[in-house]
Amino acid sequence: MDKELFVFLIIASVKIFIVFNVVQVMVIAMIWFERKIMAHMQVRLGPMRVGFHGLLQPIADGIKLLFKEDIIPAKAEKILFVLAPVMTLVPALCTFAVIPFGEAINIFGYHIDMVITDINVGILYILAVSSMGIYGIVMAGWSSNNKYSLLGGIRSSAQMISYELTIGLSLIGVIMMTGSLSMVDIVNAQSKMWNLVLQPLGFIIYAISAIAEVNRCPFDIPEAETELVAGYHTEYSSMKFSMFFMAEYANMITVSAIAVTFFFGGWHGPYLPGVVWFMLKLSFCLFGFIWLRSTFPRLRYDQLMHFGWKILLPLSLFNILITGLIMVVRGL
Amino acid sequence: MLNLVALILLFPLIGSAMNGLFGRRLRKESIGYIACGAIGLSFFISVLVFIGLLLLPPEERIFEKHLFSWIQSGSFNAAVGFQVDPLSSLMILIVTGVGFLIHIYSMGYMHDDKGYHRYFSYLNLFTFSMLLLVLSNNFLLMFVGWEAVGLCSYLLIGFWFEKKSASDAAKKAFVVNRVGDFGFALGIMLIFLTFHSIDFTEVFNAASHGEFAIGNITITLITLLLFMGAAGKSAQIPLYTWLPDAMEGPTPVSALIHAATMVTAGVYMIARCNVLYMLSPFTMTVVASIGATTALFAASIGLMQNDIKRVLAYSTISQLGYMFLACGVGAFTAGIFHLMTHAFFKALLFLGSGSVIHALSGEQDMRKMGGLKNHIPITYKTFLIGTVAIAGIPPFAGFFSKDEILLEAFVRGNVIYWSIGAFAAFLTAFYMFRLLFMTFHGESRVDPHVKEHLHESPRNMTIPLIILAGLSIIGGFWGLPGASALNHFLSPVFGGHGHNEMHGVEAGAHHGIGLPSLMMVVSTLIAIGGIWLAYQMYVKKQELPKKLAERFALPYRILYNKYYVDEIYDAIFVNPVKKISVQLWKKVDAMMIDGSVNGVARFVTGTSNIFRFLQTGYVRNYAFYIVVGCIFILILTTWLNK
Amino acid sequence: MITLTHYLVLSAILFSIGVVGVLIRRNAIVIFMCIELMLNAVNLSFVAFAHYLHSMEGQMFVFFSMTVAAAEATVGLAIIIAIFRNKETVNVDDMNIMKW
Amino acid sequence: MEPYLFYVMAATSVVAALYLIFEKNPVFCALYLVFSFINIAVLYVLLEAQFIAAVQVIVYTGAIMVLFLFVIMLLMVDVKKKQKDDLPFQRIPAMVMGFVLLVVMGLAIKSKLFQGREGEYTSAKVESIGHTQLIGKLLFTDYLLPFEMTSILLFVAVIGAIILAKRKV
Repeated sequence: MDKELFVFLIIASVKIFIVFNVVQVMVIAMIWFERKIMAHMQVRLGPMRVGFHGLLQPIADGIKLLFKEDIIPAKAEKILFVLAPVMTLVPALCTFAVIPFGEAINIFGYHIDMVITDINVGILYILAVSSMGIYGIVMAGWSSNNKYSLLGGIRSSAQMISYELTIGLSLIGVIMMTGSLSMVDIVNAQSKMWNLVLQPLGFIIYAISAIAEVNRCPFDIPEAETELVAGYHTEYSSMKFSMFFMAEYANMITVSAIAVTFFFGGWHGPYLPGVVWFMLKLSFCLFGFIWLRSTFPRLRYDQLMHFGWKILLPLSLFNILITGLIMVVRGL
Repeated sequence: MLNLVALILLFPLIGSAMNGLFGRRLRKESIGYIACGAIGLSFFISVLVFIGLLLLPPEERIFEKHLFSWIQSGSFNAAVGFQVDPLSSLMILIVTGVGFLIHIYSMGYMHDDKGYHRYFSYLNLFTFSMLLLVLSNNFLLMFVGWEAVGLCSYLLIGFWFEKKSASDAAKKAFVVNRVGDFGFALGIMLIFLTFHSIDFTEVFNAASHGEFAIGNITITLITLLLFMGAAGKSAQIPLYTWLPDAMEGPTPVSALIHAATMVTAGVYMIARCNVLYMLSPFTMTVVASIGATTALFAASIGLMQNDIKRVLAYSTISQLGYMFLACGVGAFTAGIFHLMTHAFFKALLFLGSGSVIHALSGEQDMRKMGGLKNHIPITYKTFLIGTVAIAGIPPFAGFFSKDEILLEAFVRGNVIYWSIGAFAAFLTAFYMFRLLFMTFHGESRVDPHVKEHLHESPRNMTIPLIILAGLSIIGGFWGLPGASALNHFLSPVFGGHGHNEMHGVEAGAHHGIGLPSLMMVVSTLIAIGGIWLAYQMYVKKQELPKKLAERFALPYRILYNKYYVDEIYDAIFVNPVKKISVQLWKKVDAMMIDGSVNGVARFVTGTSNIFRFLQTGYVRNYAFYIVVGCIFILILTTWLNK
Repeated sequence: MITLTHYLVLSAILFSIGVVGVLIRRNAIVIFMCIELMLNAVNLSFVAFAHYLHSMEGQMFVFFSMTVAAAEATVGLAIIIAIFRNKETVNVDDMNIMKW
Repeated sequence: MEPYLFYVMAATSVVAALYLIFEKNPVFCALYLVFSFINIAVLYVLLEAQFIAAVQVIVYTGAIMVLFLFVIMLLMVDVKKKQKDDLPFQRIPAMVMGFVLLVVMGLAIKSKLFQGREGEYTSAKVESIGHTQLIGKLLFTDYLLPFEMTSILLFVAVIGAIILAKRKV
């Protein structure tokens, strides 16, 4: 094993370790933030007991979930029942591999990109991996051997498939202008101007579909408590449940990171280091999620599907058309 | 203007297509207007074409329009092209002009028929076909028109096909015509073999430049075969039997097709081929003899018929006989002249009879008519004009043309032709006035029930009658002896043969001016004699016919039954053919052909019964076979590649 | 070193497995999956050829064959649903009325 | 490292495929197939066809197989019910034939039957142009007609699927 490869492995491992842990921490922080922000928006206090203003509440929750009894229904398909949360969580975490979160730096004479790996089909990788997450949900719904779970799982996957399409199409405008599928290239192309200015329609479509894609309010139909008893994770408890929970938040972070990368100029920003800018923008996006959740009522399932197929999809195609036309006219 | 000639054909075709395809959805008025408009436009353009032809100097009055090449096979070459010359221009005027009047008449006559659009579609199609026949510049295209008019005739005779007699009559007309058409087709083939062309111009040029001696056996054969076709279409002995039966069709159809236009196709064709006919004296003799015989024969049958339309039908056959007589003696102009005048007055007579039938709510038997002249005055007056015209009283149209034919028959032929023709003219005058007297004069024998509804026909029926009556009066002056504008007009077509360009009237001049005048006087006297006799028998002494019938029972019965020709034909041709066909059907068709076909099928069934067990219905089974096949192919490919 | 032959053999193995699957399974949907597997085996050999022959044609073909596979899957599954609606089964052995 | 990766991926995909054809439960069948597809996608990456690999995952696992799962879940109300087998005698011959087919194909491969012309796109050249860019360029120049035709095909398939799956046909 030569030295180059060795160094590469070391650096990659370190990067993976850091990113993984940051995401975990962010998930935990998100849980607290969400509860607090929503509480304040609804003019209540939220968790206050554990730690300062309930800061340690997520830890307490985590411990509680860890130590609860792990129940597997008797008629469930056991292997899949166990595998399903993993199948949901792993893709959610894998997507971070291609998201650039800061400027390249030089340490000990080694050039280190602030991205785990820059592959030239980055966005396709993200779409591919995130499409795998559907399996976890479908499997969870099916293996529980519970009709509510099954319906929730099918609904959820139908919704995700539908909106995945719009997500992909809404990003094409940016890809066309950049001329590359690599996330790093896309970020670098925005050093002067954010794509948000150039692709406002694309961003709006992306934002809506992303919310639907991660099953967040107002598109949280798969887990609609009132009609489906919490959907695909009805039968889950303990650590498996927490994995679904983490996957949902991880997915939120992923789509926010994509939004930052594609529309908000990635880590570019004045004065502060790139990583800080990236985290700030990411936080803003995540705040948006919470804000929406506490503002909008839930849509009906058919409304959701109609909206996705009949409005967003044509709009995103229109966006591509307009982008292409402008590019042709400007001779780009 | 001459370039418009294709439009003449186009309008009726479009009209026919429109009525045929969409007529079901159109209103009756629109159907009528479309059909009449199509013919009207066609007539208008025909007039333009005619004027265009007149503007040319006489010797250049031949115009060909080549549309496209139709069949090309080796040396055989048939084009779709039209020829406008004096003869065809005259024909298109007659066809479209008379056709137009009859279309208008039909709008009234057929008004309550449920096949209204079908009728007009056929009628337009007929006009198209007839125009195609007379305008074509080669034999094959002419044959197409020839067959197409036969088809339309079939369709229109069998128009009321629910009636068995009508559909039988249609079939009869078709089959009998087929016999003639067979000869015509053979003639065309022989023409191609002989001249290596079927183009009129080329054939006639070759024929008139002395390559063939007079009496050439091939030419004789060709002309005889063509005459066979003409006899079929123009209802000459022995192929005339279909025409009386054709009266099963609507009366305007009888007027248009079976009196004025289609049946004259044979005459037209012989006139068109005059160059060939002049080369074959034998054929000419045959034509003249058959024409004369038919004229007399049909007239004699006409004496005893009681159906108003049948009398007219036999009269038509008889008049066609005159035309053939004229052609047979080489007086083509006289034949065409009579064709024209006959078109006028026979159309008039038929339409008049239609009006009578209309007034009597469908009654056709003259024994149930009588005394109608005050009830339907316009019909009576116009019918009278037509009758006088056909009887040959000067100065009506029929007189001049018939007189010219008789004169020519005398001058160019012999006394026998003349005397037959003269006797037939006497009979014509007699039976036509018999018809007139029985229908319009004397006591009314009309069913009292029908009598209450007696009414004159509507205007769109009477106006064509009046116009045709006018034409019947003045139509003859065009061919007035001495002046003879028609003669000069047609001379580019008929004047070309070197050996016999002596025209009858001019020939008559050699005999001194006295002969034509004498002839006129004689024929007028003959006609008046016929009328007088008819008056005596059917107005003065009405018991006389019955007495005569009892006195001469046998001749009466023979005439009444039309010489038993139909029965003889049945015995000689129809029944044996039927018997043979039955045998063929039972022995050859049912046993041999069906047997072999069924045998093949049975063999297939038998073997399939064995192989069908391979067909299990299981997809996986089939897939297995596919895999086996793939393996086999793969092995083969690999092995072959080594 | 991995050569073209390695990939072709792998492709052949997968293809044969697909064939056997079509022949022995009775569930129409599983048969369908086996067909997809066969398609993928062929795609794999296409890409392998493209790589080892330095040509893009193979990859282009894969692109198109994937499109066809997608179209085929939609229509095929729709047909299976229609059949299920009529016969209450997706067992291909129950669909054997097309025989003597 | 590449050879090991190849062997691992090849082995797992073959095993997954075998499970696919011998597994009773169609849901597991689908999952094994997905697994096999992902392995093949990895092989595509090894073959320097990243774009195809990504599309493989997106189209096959992300769309087609999810569709299969849907249909299975909608239709397999009772997956454990024993299904009737009208052709039990075909099992052994089928496997034998599959093996024969494999052998014959192996022979065909060994006989170098499949030889192609060397193309112009070497790894270095593809790298310099960019793999995705190259595919895009070819798709919209040399392969424009087939590309348009696949769009028509998809369109027809969509309509066909809707018509077929409608309640009342």
